[in-house]
Amino acid sequence: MTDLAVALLAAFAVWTGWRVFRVDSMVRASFSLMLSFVAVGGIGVLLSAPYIGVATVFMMAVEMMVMAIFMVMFMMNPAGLNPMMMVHQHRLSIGAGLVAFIGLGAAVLLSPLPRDPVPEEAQVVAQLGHELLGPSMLIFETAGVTLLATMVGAVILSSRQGRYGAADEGARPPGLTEGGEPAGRRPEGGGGHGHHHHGGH
Amino acid sequence: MVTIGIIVGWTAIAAALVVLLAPAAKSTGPQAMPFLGGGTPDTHAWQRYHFRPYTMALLFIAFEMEMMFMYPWAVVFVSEGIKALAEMGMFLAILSVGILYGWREGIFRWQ
Amino acid sequence: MTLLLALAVLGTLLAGTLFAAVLDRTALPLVAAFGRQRVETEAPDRMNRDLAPAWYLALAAVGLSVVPFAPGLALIDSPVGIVIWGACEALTVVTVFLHGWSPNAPFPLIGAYRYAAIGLPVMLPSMFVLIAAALPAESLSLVAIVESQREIWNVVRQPLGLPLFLVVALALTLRGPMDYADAADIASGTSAEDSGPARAAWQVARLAMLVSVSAIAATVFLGGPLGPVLPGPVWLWLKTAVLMALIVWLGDRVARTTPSRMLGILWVVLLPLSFLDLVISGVLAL
Amino acid sequence: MAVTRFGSLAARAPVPIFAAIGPGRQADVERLLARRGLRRAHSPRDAAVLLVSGDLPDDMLEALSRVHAQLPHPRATVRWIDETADEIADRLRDAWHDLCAGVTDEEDRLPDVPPNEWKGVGPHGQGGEGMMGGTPYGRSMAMTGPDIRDGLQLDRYTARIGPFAPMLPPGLVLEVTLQGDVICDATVANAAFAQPAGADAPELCAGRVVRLLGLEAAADRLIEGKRPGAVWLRGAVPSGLGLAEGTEARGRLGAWLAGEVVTVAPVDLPDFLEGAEWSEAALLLASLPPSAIIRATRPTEVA
Repeated sequence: MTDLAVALLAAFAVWTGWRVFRVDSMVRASFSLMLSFVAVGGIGVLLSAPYIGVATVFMMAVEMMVMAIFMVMFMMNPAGLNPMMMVHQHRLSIGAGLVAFIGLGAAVLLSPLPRDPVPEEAQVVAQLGHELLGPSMLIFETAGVTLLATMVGAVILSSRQGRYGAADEGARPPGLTEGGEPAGRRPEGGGGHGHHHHGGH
Repeated sequence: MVTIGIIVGWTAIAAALVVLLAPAAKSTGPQAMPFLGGGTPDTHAWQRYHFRPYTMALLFIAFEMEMMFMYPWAVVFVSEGIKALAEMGMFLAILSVGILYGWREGIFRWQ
Repeated sequence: MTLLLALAVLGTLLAGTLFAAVLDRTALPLVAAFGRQRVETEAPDRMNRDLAPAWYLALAAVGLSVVPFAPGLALIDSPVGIVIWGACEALTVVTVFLHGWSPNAPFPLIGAYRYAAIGLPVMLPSMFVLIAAALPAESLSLVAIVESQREIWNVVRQPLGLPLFLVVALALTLRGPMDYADAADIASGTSAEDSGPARAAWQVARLAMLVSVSAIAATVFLGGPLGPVLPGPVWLWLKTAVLMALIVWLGDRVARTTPSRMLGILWVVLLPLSFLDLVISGVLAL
Repeated sequence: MAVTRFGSLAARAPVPIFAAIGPGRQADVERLLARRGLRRAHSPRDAAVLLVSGDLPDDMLEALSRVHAQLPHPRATVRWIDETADEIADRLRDAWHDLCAGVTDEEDRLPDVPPNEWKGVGPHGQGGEGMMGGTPYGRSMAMTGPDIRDGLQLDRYTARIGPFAPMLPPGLVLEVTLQGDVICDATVANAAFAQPAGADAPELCAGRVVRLLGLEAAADRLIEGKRPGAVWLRGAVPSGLGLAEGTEARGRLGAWLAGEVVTVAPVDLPDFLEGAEWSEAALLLASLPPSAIIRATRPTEVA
């Protein structure tokens, strides 16, 4: 019974994962991916890892929400009003996908998996907590510092207005060739066309 | 197993209910226009939408990630005692630095 | 037993939604809306438009399913009950966003993005206060959290917990000061293009979510089914009803500020308050 | 039988009304819709009865037809010319009862055509070339432009909002260009309708702001001359918003709540609105008395 449920959820995860590349709308693509992860979280719950499973659903809901926001923000034709192709480099990506699938599948099938089921009364969440506060404490605290670095980096890279004025003041896009003319749009509004250059300040 | 069944069950019932109760109706061209108080739009509303607090969203993701460590921590808090308190205090202090920094840079405003 | 509990959840959701409609004085307008035409907007995202109210309703039902109706008796008796509820909160943000995105119209779109900006950080105080409630219970299960309140309710143990959770409840049910999705300055926002049965379905889902979030608050802070003389479910219903009335009353009485200002308040005022709540709860639990 | 019972139950609901307010009738309509048994809908999608008040200029009739078409079926129109408020309230109720009984309905006044021809042209039939080209479903897609706050090159959404937009003064048509919900560019495409001095009454002005703060019931209580029974009214309006002649929006709301009439000299509206977020812009417009808005949008009449 559980095996059947796992198989169904896995099939659903693969199908929604495939839909990500078949829909035109960035919002649909993001939330298809979310559904795929939700199914994977369900598998986690069935495999007696309730915390990891539900946390996957929780995290992916939040992350795919943010991903949808950024996808719509920066992609052309974000709602797919005109039909379009969601993938680049077809053959290469299909090949890479197949290689990854076969590799991971082989790893799962060939590695010796434990056969004994987790006992009903096992306190898996408490065990995870003791692990975090015991042997894995260093990893846990390192994660804190890494996340701090992530926060600071994200703020520096994406925020324009800061304490010291606009971030792009005096900035100049990189050239197409080394030392060449700056490419693209200048912050003062050059218009992005190749033909009316005026040196960046 | 039961949990998954219940969740799938509720979802299926809700979806069936809503789809059955709310059949879509045909609308004429003027009726389908988005409501702008009698005004007209130039383009489709779907656009590369400028989400103003985008830096906040990135900071939020990092913070949310950290919160996931707190659930297992909460379970063993009483049995681990003062060690758990100290460790989580340190962890939260590190992350609070990130929030303070973001606040100083003004990222909780509409950019 | 499971079937009985499923019926209890369904019955509570139906009766609670009806009670919420009476509190909100929207029962008759909802009935009237069902008899009207459902307008279709220009080039909408039909699938998401149809499914958004369904997801909202389903999340309310799942949220209510983790609530124990009597000590030790919940439909979803999971060791990670509050994480399941947290996932419901996160998915609610997705649902409201999809509701605003799908009609392809400007005011719903603005409402959707505003709600994403406010709804995401609102989850942080919610997680903090629920974790603070899990500390004395030494478990993430709502059944265990109820058991830990036999001597003293969490509303006394962590005085900041319930007020902070009420803010979350207002945001999840799109009400009053936290209703950034359906505000008046954007012509009722994500609902601006909804008419007829679709509008009614969304409003019903919103009321159903009010039942769930109140039941969760009653369980986590007011001891849920615990109480003298009366049987457990009755205590739960009473406490839930009181909290529903409180949330509706707050929604009608507290003004809403602009979204950008609320974003600052969330991070700079409410988040440190929830830190403080966790510290108080942690020190008391030791 | 079931249908009639359903209809009679629905008929007991408050009448959902969308108000198209014309010249001189703002105060009357606002007082009327604060009555019990009548409900002001924020969007025509939520309404069944369209209340058209006052003598609308001819160039506003197309906009009126558009709003009329946006009401779901069955729908009715009630015109308010010179009846008393009681008579109009009765007529609104009668119209709603007829709608619930399924007796009446109104057809669109505009032809059923898409905004642009598009079908069958281009590789996907979208009416043009490329991923962003053409007019799919009859409309083109928004194009990029620099933002006024952070300079990002994202899409600009241009639309004319009004004259019957519930969050704007009646008659005012704003042509705005939005990026996200920030106004990058605003011009007044049509001036606000003239209103008599009665529209400047403190309780009405306070009611308008309070409605935007999400307190429908409190706004109705204010208009009826009662206490609002709500907290954080002044505090919810951001400080520094709508500075005109030394008073700001928050201060003006305070004066109105205290029952004082506020007069403000005309302001430069586009200058006021550019760079504001949409919620701030709506609050700002509601925080100016109608007389100030009317003079601000009609510069020729002031001179």
